[in-house]
Amino acid sequence: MSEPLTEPSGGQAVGEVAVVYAGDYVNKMSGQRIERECLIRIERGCRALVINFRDTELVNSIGVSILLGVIDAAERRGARVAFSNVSVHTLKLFELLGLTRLVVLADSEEAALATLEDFSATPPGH
Amino acid sequence: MSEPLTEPSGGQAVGEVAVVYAGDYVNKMSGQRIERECLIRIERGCRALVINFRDTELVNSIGVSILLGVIDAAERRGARVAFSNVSVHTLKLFELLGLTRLVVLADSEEAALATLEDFSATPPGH
Amino acid sequence: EFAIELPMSEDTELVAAHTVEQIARRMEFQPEDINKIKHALIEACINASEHSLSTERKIYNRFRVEGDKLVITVSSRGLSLPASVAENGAASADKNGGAAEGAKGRRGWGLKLIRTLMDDVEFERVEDGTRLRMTKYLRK
Amino acid sequence: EFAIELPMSEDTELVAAHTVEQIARRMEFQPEDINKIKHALIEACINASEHSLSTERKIYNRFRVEGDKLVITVSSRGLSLPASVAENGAASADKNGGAAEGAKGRRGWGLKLIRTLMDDVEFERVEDGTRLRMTKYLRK
Ligand SMILES: Nc1ncnc2c1ncn2[C@@H]1O[C@H](COP(=O)(O)OP(=O)(O)O)[C@@H](O)[C@H]1O
Ligand SMILES: Nc1ncnc2c1ncn2[C@@H]1O[C@H](COP(=O)(O)OP(=O)(O)O)[C@@H](O)[C@H]1O
Repeated sequence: MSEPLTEPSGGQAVGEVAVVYAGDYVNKMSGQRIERECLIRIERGCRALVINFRDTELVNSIGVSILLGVIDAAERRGARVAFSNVSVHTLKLFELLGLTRLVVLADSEEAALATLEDFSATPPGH
Repeated sequence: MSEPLTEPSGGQAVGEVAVVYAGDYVNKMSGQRIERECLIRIERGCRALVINFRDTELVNSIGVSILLGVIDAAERRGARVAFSNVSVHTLKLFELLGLTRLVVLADSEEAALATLEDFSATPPGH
Repeated sequence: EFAIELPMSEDTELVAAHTVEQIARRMEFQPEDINKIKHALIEACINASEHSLSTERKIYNRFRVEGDKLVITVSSRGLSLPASVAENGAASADKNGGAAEGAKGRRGWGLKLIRTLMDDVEFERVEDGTRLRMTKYLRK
Repeated sequence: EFAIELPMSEDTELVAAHTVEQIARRMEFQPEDINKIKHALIEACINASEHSLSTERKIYNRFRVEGDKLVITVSSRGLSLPASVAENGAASADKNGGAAEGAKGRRGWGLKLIRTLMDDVEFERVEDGTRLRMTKYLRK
């Protein structure tokens, strides 16, 4: 299974939006990799995260529970999460398990970034 | 397995070049379909045939023996055969089993057509 | 009828998923339904790994093509436990193999998902272990 | 170790090919070698269907990951015949299931191909039938 890649790599300034790529199969192992990537970004002060599912064929139920943990952690730190490029099958799964109510959904990474950048530009507490 | 498609469909004038598409898996059944398509074209007076392997993932040994039958039949009627868009794996197989010496190989259907049209323009016996 | 036997370890459920994908394609299931079947099988294999208390750590899948339906059984050998004991088994399995930190208490979706993805689902405790039987009908 | 059981009928060898593809991917074989393994397995399954005289019409494949190699066995139950009788068996099998019209006498490539595609190949006549064992080494 491919490693999720983060772009841009390297340090993130406060207020920036990070993009994390989910692999082809989001299970426990690759889910935890996504979780780590996201938590690092949030620790570094990212105000918003895009998880891009362009390569994802399947997310299993353990993967979903890990994604919920990421959304939780982001919420607690005041960061927002968007999902982009979600396939039809995975979108139905996320709807069924209540994830779609908790994240911004966007067809493309660009659309997700545009939405989140508005949010990330607003200083905390406003 | 998908049906091989012939283009242009419908009748073929004498001297024309026909294109037959191989399916994703060339085994006994789909090989026989290709064979039928090719024999019909040759009966109708085609002087040259292109078999396009763009969709082909695998040709098994029964498929190869059927393709050899097609090449034989074409030869007996003075028609020439070209293979286009052959994958690296299948090309090695065709080399190993001696098919590449018997056909025109072309990277694309266009290149195959260009080569064969020269041939097909020459009247028989010249 | 096709059958496949998998070791219980990281990602082996994907092997089963690719096997059933090809069987479902031969039957000419719609791509959407092929996804559902693959996903249900993955959840069933994960459940077998996490909950079956199998000592040989093997999963047995059978795929039977019956006219317009595909019947899949997922079994593993191991103690067949009464539901209450099985709950403990599940709880302790979660400690090693369960959900990620921060997502505790969010499991319990496996069977629910399988029921949504497939047409008929029966979960049986058989003599030498547990067996899940699930069926998908071919929609034309 | 993984195992798969297939009925002998049109195209079932593709199911086995997709199963081994996924196993070989997990082992991180190169795409080129994955193609070779799939193709060798397809030829081995076709041979089992055509030549094994199995009455139950089933093929048993085992895939064993041993360090840096993948060992595949393809077996079928059926009479284990001396070579001379087996030749007749092959000839009569060809009448129903063999090569296409116009390509007679062009068979006999199955084992040759398997030997080219795999690293080690052993064809054994075992007590309850025949077994082909083939090995591919992981190239880094
Ligand atoms: N293959 C199985 N063998 C034994 N028990 C099982 C099996 N599958 C499910 N169960 C039981 O059913 C319960 C519910 O399963 P499920 O809905 O998949 O939730 P989860 O796996 O997240 O606990 C499990 O906690 C377990 O007790
Ligand atoms: N699985 C098998 N069971 C019994 N005999 C076999 C098997 N595979 C191959 N053989 C024997 O080996 C011969 C050569 O096989 P092969 O090279 O694949 O050629 P072909 O299948 O085209 O005849 C066959 O004709 C048959 O007699």
